[in-house]
Amino acid sequence: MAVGFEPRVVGFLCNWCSYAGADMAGTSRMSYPPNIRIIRVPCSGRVDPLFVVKAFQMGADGVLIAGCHPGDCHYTEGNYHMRRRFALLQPFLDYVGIEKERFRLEWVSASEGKRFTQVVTSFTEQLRQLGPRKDRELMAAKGVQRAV
Amino acid sequence: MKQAESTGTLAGQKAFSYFPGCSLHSTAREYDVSARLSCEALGIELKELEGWACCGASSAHSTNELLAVSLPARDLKRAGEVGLPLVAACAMCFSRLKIASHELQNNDMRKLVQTVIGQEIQKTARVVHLLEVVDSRLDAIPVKKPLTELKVACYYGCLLVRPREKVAIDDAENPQLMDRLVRKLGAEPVAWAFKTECCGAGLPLARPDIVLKLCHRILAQARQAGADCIAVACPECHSNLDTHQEEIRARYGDDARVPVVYFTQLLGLALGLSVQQLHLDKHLTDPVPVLSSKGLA
Amino acid sequence: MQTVETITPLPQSRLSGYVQKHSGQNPLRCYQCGKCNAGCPVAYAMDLGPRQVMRAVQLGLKDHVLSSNTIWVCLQCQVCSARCPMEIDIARVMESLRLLAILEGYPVPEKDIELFHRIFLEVVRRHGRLHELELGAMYNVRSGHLTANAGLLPQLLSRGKLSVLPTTIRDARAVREIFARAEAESRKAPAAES
Amino acid sequence: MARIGVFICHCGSNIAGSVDIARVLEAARKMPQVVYVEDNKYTCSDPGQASIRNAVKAHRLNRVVVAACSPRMHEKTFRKTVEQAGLNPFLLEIANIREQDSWVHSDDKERATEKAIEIVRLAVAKVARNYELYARQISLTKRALVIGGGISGIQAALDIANAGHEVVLVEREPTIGGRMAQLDKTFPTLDCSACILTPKMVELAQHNRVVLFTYAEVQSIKGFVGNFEVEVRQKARKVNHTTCTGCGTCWQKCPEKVPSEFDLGMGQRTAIYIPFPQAVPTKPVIDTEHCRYMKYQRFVASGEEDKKPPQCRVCEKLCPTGSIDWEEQDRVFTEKFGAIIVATGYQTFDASAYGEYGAGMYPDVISGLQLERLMCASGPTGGEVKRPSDGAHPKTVVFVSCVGSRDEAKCRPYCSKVCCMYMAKHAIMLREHDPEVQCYIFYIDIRAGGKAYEEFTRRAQEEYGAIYLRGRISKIYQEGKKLVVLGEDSLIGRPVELSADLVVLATGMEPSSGVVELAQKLNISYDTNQFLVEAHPKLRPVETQSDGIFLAGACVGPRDIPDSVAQGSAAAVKAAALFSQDYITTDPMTAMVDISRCTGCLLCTQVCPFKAISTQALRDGRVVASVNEGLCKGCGLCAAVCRSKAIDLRGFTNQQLFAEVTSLWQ
Repeated sequence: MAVGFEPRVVGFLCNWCSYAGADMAGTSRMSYPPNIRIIRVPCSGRVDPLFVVKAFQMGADGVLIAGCHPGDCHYTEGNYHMRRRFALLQPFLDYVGIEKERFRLEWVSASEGKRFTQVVTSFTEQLRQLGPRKDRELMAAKGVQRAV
Repeated sequence: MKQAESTGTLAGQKAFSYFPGCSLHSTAREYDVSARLSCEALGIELKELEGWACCGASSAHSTNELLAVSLPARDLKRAGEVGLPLVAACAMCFSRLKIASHELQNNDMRKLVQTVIGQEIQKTARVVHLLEVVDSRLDAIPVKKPLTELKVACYYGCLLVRPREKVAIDDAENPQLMDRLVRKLGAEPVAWAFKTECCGAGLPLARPDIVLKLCHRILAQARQAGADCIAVACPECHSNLDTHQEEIRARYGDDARVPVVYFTQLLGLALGLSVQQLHLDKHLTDPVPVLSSKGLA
Repeated sequence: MQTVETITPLPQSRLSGYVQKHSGQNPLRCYQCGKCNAGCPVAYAMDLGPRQVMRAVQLGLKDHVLSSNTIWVCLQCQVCSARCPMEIDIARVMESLRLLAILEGYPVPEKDIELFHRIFLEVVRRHGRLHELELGAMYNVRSGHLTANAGLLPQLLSRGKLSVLPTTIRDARAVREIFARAEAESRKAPAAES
Repeated sequence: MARIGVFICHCGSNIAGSVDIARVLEAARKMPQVVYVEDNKYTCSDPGQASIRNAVKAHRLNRVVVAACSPRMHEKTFRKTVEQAGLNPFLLEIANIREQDSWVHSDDKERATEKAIEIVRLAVAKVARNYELYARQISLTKRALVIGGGISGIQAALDIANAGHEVVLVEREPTIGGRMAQLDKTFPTLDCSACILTPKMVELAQHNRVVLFTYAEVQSIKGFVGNFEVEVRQKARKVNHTTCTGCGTCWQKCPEKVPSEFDLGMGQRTAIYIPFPQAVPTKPVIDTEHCRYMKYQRFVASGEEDKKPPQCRVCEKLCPTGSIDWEEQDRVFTEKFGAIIVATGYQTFDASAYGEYGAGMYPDVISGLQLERLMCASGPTGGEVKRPSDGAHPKTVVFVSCVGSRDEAKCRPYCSKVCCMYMAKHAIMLREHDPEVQCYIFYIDIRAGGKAYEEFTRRAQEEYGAIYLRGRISKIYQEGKKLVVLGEDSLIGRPVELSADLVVLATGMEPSSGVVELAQKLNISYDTNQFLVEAHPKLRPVETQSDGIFLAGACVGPRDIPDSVAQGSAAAVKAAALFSQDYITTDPMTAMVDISRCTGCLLCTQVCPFKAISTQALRDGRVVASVNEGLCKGCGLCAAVCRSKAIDLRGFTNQQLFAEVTSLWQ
């Protein structure tokens, strides 16, 4: 583990459940590591795999996607689409050298401020343990600037 | 593990491994005799499974689960080597064999059983009941002597219809397999509600009170439904219902007698075999008078 | 059966854990409708009906269940399982409980039933198949019910329904080994502690 | 070129307390295309908003970022503010630096400030790619369709009509009235069901804003809120309802008798019939399957003339108005509606699934609804309770609860809610019919949650002598003229055996047949039990996920009459509220197709949960996707799966989202 390493985290949060859940954490004055940058999307199903790849390309150490619990999707089934997409994308990322622990899909409802806090905390902690991305170090050693 | 004969229609199957079970060699000899004769007349070849051992019946599965699977597993392995479907006449044997083959699908259980029987089980045989085999060629039964005017209460007991997923050959509340056969033979199956109520199973020695009570209910219901006789497909049911009628009459104070016969005996009768050939004169509650009254004996 | 004056419910008991593991049935699904008791042909002869057994398992009343006569009187006719609205295989639960009672050496309230099973298996162990005359004779002697079913004997013998001599299969030794190993392996099975 | 203004809010000390506003201002000033920054104590206050308006004008801003609280709080407020300043309201983005920053990182001002800068950067990157969006206004047809003419549908239709709007009610049976019309009395007041229902049926039929189509079904549905196009199939009645006066001569003289569906086989009807005397409309239909003349015609058509039955045609000969029309065929017509209310109700569970109870085998094992018909004064026995087998008056009646309820083995895990109550009602009514009747009620739990319900079940026991036994019945069988019932009293813990004259199975509720097909036509969801699904089980109980489609009554789940009526009224208010507008404003954040990039793979049509994407053929013959903005709800599933990036979501475009991601950690 790198000393003083602060992971960069991108969170894609669905507007109806998880973004509201993150707001709830604030309203309840909870606290979590400030490493995460939140991007609001209407539905977790809106998250194009390319957004995730792009985030890693931009140097993210971890990407979190959070949506409504199964059965609660505002659009009925968007989260199920994301779940399937996740199941395909995660091994792909692992294959290109981004450990599967760096990519998470979580269900957080609008009332689960506490849960959002726990998810972000545990994810950040996990990324801190993992340390900087090996694939980037490898590419940097070879002189490649931008790599997935 | 493979099951030698898992698919394929029964109707097209000419030869079977035959598992008579302990009772059919003693108290239920008439079931054995009538099954063999009827099958011969129907062109079904029964080859008795060589060296078969007891399935363990309810005593094994009441006291030792592993034994209850291992004993039939040995028989299933032998039958698997023969390569023919294994037909059981006794409902208890059928049930134990079928449940055992179900349990053997589980890898852990199979490994344990292989340790117990000291042999590897490569394949087992498909287990069927004689009633299913006869039903599979119902339309082809050459009825020579229709059992006209004979009213039959078909009694299936527990072991052919429960549990649904692992064993059942028919509906648990109102099965029709035997009713269909009896109708085909020219007799009239009566509608009654005790087709699948328990007769008391293996308790006649230890708790005769229970067996008498349960059999009394069944016999009374059959009689009320207007049955001339009860047809069964299980030696235990037969023994419980047939042998204790005198005691039941004494205990419950009714005087009617209801003969209890094996479905194979009715089948044989319709195929033109005689009362003596079919051992119909060997029951404790004699069916011959009622058969004679219908011109069938 | 043990009389229980006050009960201490143990909902998360090891007993229901054992039942779930051994029988694959979740006793907590039972909502006590009573259809099992209503349909059980021998409920009248049981000190606890199947429904009450399910309840006692839910509450973790191990001694209460394992010393009841219910698990011995149960005929395994499966009517309860077939009709249970929650699709619980109650007969299978009974079986699991009976095996646990044997394993843990609970006193058997239905001595004759247990004796019958024991003698039955002894006969099968000896010959590889059942010999009914031997079973009946041994049972009558050892149970003390010397004349039980004796009245039937002449009728059965005269009809050739009882063979006097047993049939012993050729490799009866293999069967005896199955018995020995099955018993040894069963003792290794994990029991429910509580 | 974008000219972005960034307005940073202190929110008193809520933000300023843990974020160094000056640093954020400094950083924002350097962000690309930002031409103006300022901070305010409270940006949402009147002076704060005025400051934004002034800055927009003074600095010719064309994009605005407000860094403040969550957009879920004040996005609407600030959209209005920029609109007042002359900008399109969608040229605004909110940077959430309160809920998602200052409030959660109050212990680390340094990092909270860093994060605030990043959050502003995200918003700036996005807003630079915002463009003007316009809400579309769609006209609407102020006319409602109610599907199902039970009490819930009747109530909904009446309420909408009384609110001044036209209503069409479609009912597939020959009469409206539904299940309630089959009931004798209602719990817990014991009102005569017909006495309270039939006036409503008549009121509906005579209402000048209501059009009634009975013996008709919804065939297909197209369109979206405000603009539904519905095909209705009017089944051939073979009777001209314009000329028919409902005099009754035909159904009194028709010689062909068949078991009555309305009486659930407890009585008979003729082949030309009205289901019950107070039916609305009181005009008959001909059951073509059983009508002798129709049978005759079928034989003639099949060429088997030798077997043909007599011609009959008695109704035709006797009809004083010549209304019998043998040539009439099914007719399909299309109507336009702005809102649809689904009130398809329930049917009772078919108890023959329980072989152990012998329903269908023993004539004296009947259902609760059949008993209603036997008790009803206008029913087949004139209200005399006679058992079906021999017409004897039953003295011992056993009730079996939860038949097709709370039973996972029968795939009916839910409680049907009304059975406990109707069993108590039956026990009371049977005693009132005949004081010698003894009722035994086998229950599992008595569920009597409702106004005066618990008191009612107590009365059944205390005043009417019903004996309640706790336990489920396992078996019923016939013994002579009696039915033997095997149960348990689980409170004593012993088996119970009862000899009964009549056994009543309290069959549960299940959704009406055909509801799944209807739900698929409407594109609304149903659950594993085939009940229709509300938009929200608590807060939007009569709405669906599809705008303009509402639910009422037992099609949503087991309901009693008061609940069904309340829901009918609730659904009516929703429809009336919709009709109070002159046009419908659609959310502009919908999907759009770039037809030059669309390859016509149509993956988008498969993933769209709202069936909002259809196809259009271009002049060159290519088929491409086309979004119906009335149906699109802006989830963006289509945009995420589009391989050629031809479909995009307004407000959350690929460009905007990519810009956000790439702006990070610069």
